[in-house]
Amino acid sequence: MAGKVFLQMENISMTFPGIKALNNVRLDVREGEVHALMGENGAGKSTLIKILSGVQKPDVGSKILVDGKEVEFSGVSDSIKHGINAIHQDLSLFPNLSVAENIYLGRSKNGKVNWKECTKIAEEAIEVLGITMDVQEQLSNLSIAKQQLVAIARAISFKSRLLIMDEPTATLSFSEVRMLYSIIEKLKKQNIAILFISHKLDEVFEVSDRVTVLKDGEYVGCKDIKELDENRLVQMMVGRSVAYKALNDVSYAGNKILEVKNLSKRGNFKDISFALHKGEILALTGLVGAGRSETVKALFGLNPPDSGEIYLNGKKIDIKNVSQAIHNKIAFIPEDRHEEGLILAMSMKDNITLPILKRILTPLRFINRKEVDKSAENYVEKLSIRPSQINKLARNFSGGNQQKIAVAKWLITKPDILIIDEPTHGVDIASKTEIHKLLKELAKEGMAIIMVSSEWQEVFALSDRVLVMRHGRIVHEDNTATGNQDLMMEKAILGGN
Amino acid sequence: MKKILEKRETGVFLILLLLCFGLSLYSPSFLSYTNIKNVLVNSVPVGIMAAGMTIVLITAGIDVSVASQMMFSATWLAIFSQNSPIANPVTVLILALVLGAITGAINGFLIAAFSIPPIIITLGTASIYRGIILVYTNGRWIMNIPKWFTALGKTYYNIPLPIIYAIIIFMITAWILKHTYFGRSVYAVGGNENAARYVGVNIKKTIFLTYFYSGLLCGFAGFVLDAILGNCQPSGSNGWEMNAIAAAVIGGTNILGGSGSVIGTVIGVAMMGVIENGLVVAHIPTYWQKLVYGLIIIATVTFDVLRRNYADSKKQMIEIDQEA
Amino acid sequence: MEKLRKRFTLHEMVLAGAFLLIFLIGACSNENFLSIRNILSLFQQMSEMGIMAMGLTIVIITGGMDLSAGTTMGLCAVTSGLCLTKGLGVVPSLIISLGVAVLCGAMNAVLVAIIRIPPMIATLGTQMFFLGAALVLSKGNSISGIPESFYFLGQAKIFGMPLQMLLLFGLAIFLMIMLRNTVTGQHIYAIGNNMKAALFSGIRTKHVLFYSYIMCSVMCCIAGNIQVSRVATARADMGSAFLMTCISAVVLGGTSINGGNGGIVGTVVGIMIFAMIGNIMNLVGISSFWQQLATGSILVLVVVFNRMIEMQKYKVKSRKV
Amino acid sequence: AEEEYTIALIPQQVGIPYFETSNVWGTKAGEDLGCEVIYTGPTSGDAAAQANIVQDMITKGVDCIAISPLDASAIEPVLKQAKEEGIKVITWDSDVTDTSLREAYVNCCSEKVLGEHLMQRFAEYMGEEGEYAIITSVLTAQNCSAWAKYATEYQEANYPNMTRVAYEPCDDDQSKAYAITQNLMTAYPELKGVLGVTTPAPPAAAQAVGEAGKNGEIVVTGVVEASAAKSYLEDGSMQEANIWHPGKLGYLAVYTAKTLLDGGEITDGMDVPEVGVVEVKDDQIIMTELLDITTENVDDFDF
Ligand SMILES: Nc1ncnc2c1ncn2[C@@H]1O[C@H](COP(=O)(O)OP(=O)(O)OP(=O)(O)O)[C@@H](O)[C@H]1O
Ligand SMILES: Nc1ncnc2c1ncn2[C@@H]1O[C@H](COP(=O)(O)OP(=O)(O)OP(=O)(O)O)[C@@H](O)[C@H]1O
Ligand SMILES: [Mg+2]
Ligand SMILES: [Mg+2]
Repeated sequence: MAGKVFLQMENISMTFPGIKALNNVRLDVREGEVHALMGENGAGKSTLIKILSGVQKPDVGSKILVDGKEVEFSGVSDSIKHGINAIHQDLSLFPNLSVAENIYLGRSKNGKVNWKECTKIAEEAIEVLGITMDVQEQLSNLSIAKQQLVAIARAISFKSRLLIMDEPTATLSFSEVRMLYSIIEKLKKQNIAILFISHKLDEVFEVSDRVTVLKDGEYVGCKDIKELDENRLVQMMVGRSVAYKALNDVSYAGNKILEVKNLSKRGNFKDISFALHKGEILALTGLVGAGRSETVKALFGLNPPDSGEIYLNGKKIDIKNVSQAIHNKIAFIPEDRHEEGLILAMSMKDNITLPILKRILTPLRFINRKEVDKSAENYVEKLSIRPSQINKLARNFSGGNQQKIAVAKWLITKPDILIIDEPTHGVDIASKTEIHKLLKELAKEGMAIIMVSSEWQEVFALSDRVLVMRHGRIVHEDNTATGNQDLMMEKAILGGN
Repeated sequence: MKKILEKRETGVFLILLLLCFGLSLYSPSFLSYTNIKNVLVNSVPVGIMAAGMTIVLITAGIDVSVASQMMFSATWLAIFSQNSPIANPVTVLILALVLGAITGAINGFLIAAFSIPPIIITLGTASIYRGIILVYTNGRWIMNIPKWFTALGKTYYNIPLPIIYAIIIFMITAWILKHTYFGRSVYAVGGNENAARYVGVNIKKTIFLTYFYSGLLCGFAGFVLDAILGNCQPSGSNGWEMNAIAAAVIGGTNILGGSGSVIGTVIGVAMMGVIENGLVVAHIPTYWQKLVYGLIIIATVTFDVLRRNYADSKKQMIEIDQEA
Repeated sequence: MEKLRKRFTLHEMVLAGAFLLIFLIGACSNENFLSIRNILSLFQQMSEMGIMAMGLTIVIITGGMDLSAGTTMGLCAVTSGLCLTKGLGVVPSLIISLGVAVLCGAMNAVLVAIIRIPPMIATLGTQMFFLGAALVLSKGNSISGIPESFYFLGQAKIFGMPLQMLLLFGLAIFLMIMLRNTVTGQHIYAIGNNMKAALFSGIRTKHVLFYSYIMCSVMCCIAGNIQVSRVATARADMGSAFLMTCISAVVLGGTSINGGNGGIVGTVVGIMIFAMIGNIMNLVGISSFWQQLATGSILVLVVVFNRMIEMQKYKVKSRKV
Repeated sequence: AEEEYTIALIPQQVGIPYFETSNVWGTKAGEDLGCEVIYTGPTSGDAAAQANIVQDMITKGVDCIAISPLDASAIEPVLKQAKEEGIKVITWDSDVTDTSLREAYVNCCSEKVLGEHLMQRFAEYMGEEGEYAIITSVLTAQNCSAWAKYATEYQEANYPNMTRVAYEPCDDDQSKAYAITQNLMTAYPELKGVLGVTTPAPPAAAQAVGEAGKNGEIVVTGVVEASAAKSYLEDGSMQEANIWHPGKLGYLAVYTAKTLLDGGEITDGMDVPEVGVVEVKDDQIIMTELLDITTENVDDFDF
């Protein structure tokens, strides 16, 4: 089955100011194989991909060989010429351009744009995916999932020999992931190689043939998938085994703390009703775009509803803005930690203490710096944020640790109700386990948690109760431990009745 | 039809029509050939600069040195046309483009090579270009530009040449934006710089070319200005860069980059010209003119932004299952 | 050297270098430059611009811009000029003028924070609006006959030092503390860095924006009243000529035009640099046209030089490791 | 030449042809009389900037400040300082409100006289009837506003058949003055004349009138230098330019400064070299009568 070696990378090193992101890494990819690239957050996966696609130049001494011949990529167009195309981690698309142009861009090099060809190429690419879409539509009008599909269409529309996908499934829901698998199968048959990055182990085992593992910028090894099981893969990545076991000791027992009745907002959600108890983890799940984020934002005053009532400890309350939510001891951790969660250019301690500055003033109403340090250190220890330098800028932490900072930032407000949107999005398995443990502990201490998640594994492992949303409505409610998991998934995809 | 209504330019165009309609009711001479011609001809220099500004704004940049660049070109052209034995329409035009190319290239180089925010560089170069001509001329005006030069700014058979120039520039610019690789790269860079890098767009080159092109147009605008006025005032045209920016933004160009169109800018330029003309034609008392002008700009932009926000909020709606 | 490098950012050192260089040039080129009276009059001249630039700094840190700062100053100047000549006392006049400033700032803030027009464009509109209002109020005349009781603000000396200089430093210290040590200050930086994250952190972004724009207008108002007092006249066009220099000084001082970082000290140094250039040229007797050229060149040189060192540093490091 | 005096000649704004002519002649006077003349002023019409320049001149320790104040009262506080420092202050071109602050005022003619003269000449071409407009510099420019005011008052008192329909600022920008004239012709189809009270306005207005083919139908006169007016006078789009000799005014300012520094005095009927006979009234030194420049005599002037 394995074809001849298409690409070899040897002695790849990459130095950023103050950090060696890659150190003598190697990688080889064969024709027609699906090759997974694994590693913890910050291991250097994306950096390797950027080098491979000509976005960044590696240090001297690094060698890249295509078909056995050494090549040098001085720009993205060079790598495209060699048949290497990439779908990068953060959606790299142009919101103001049409679908067709997003797919076409970067092709015409003689200076002129051929619009007929542009439409044709785009339509063909969309057809290959087996979906329908108006290619003249402006990209920003599409849902995130569809945008991700456009990115995939774009990459396969080039006559690629190697297709790189950096976490392509992070923003896709269940059914689209299935579709992606079948596309990958198709491409394999055409002898196209695929380099695949994901933090989801089940995915890796499902689609890939071989796995290369990186750790802290170093090459750990390359193995045939058949030689591995989950445990051994994790061992390679983390250096120790991480027991990922379901934490399903039901803790939910407390009083009803929050009750939501018939919350509606035009174009967002309709007739949302549920109750939340002290010490409970309530999962809100469904497909991407089901309206979950909009619903929880409404509870945090970011998206005031048109109608409906919210009761806190039996008393009717109004939440029209964030301040009111905070006043009622509700905290919200948004799903996009870069765009919405953290202030990346500020230090870790300033990020963590931002929501409580008003509580730590000196008598002259200045900020009490000592108190800031103390609170930050306290949470660094509680959440084992690494490295534990409280003055380090948030942007210099790896993804998992950034997520922990975001969690700390809201825990410090000592909320009664914690709303957390996609708690482990893009987080590696070790950090994920830590975050899960933490949430469970908090629940045990009596905090009520609403967790929005698209990952079934996470939902089943962590929550006490599940609400399934579809097209802005709650279509199913069940107890996680006793409920029928297949039924929940079916409800999410097919909806009511 | 629905597409046209959705376009950003449409709203402002409607306001423009409304304004024109109101003014023509007030004063019949507003719609006369002469008046329309005057409004348009006087808008040509700003219009040409605004065309370049549109491209700059689409890349999420800004060029506050356009007025200085235009006067830089206009001043040297006036001096050259008066004193040089080889001065003729062709050499003057070439010189205009060369001067614009130089100032534009300096801007483009400094911004692209050092990746410094464009507003800082152009703020600096604006003083430099203006300072050079003022120091050289000692602020003196250059009077009596030769007849053959001003003949290039006149009207023949009821067709004003400056308007022809403007139409050509607008068409070239629109064509560049729509049909060239550079033009599409401009949208790409402004919409998502990282993504543009990933698809192989040369960011530095695109940014350099953007300011270079803006400079070229400023050089040409200096040529047109001299031809129309017949004199050159090195200290003149102060603050026109803001007019050019305002025209582009009123015409729907996003000042944060990523979107905009030449046709919109044309509407924006016409809008500014009509307001300025209308204030006099409508006999607005002198002391009130600036106030009314400011109010109209604020109202137009507010209307446009509210309309866009509304459109965006509609876009983000999800379909809610009605049964269940 | 190492210690210096730790204490100060690169830009601060480059800026200090430029400052010292110009200072030295001044000291060498004219014996009067270093005289106490020249230094004092330098401060007297720059304080209006300095105060306006400090106001702009706040707005720019929030990621905004206030192109109407100059005409706000003119409008406030005309307002207090009119009140004073109509026989109102000094205090009521100042209060009314401050009230106008608050209204101006609030108008900008409404457009920027609530309607969400990009600040550049919103304030371009209000720039004309405020100028128009000032012209309507003053009918274009310069308002003279300001009562002598008002002269203290721009002409009085305390222990030999001009009052406005003390005011400049007082306000600078106040704003520094405000930005560095108060909740509002932290929130201003947070907004400039990431508006969305700030909103999600429970920062009342609209309140902070209102505060910033109003603060800026109030600074313009203070500058305007100082000028009215200094020249004993109020005119609608006061301050209009300041705007570009002030923005340049803020940028020169190291405040990022995209918001999120920067500070008052840099701005004050930036204004001092520009004021010294003008002063030296006047003392040496160089045409004012050179000033424009010099101002622009300094801005470009400092920014480019700073950037070149930065790039050099980056290269060296990546090669060494 | 050991004891060379330094005289600061400060115009309202540098870069305006009018003041640049004063500069040339003033500098020449400095050479003739053996003293150093520093010509410097604000680059825009900013009254505070002019005050700063005066302050720097005081610091520099000049012997005399000869200033054309942008604003009659805004400059007074710094002139007071100058006086306290023992620096001689004279004004030229325009005056300050508090006349005790300066030793002498080198006057071309008063704002009232010029304003009325402008209107007299303008009205003659207008045939003392019809609609007319005035174009001024910026609305805050004091001398231009005053000329316009006196002209208008004179018209109201003497020419009842004339009506002023518009009063527009051109911001001292000729392209704006040009556009405004065009706009005025549209807005007021009956318009019979344009009076420009700032130097960029009359040529720009004449150009607009000429292009509209209305030479002679619409009268254009106003304050403008001979060199700028020449081609428009010749093609008939401008009727007359009314101005004094700005160069001689500059020369006289420097001459007066030097004389006062030497402890001398300018007396009535004195014949000043290059300038001619001057009239002295109290502390005002009045140069000559106004020049009315037309096609016939335009070539006699070198400014
Ligand atoms: N531009 C940069 N400047 C400085 N450091 C960087 C830069 N880009 C990446 N790094 C660092 O390089 C390391 C590798 O980052 P990379 O993005 O390749 O990780 P990754 O394996 O893709 O992680 P994730 O799973 O979170 O996507 C990290 O420590 C990161 O902080
Ligand atoms: N068809 C669509 N077109 C445009 N935007 C869409 C569409 N579908 C969903 N969205 C986006 O999704 C939002 C509603 O979904 P919401 O984000 O609440 O879903 P979610 O279930 O939380 O999904 P996610 O996992 O993406 O957060 C809308 O505000 C919109 O931004
Ligand atoms: Mg990555
Ligand atoms: Mg969501």
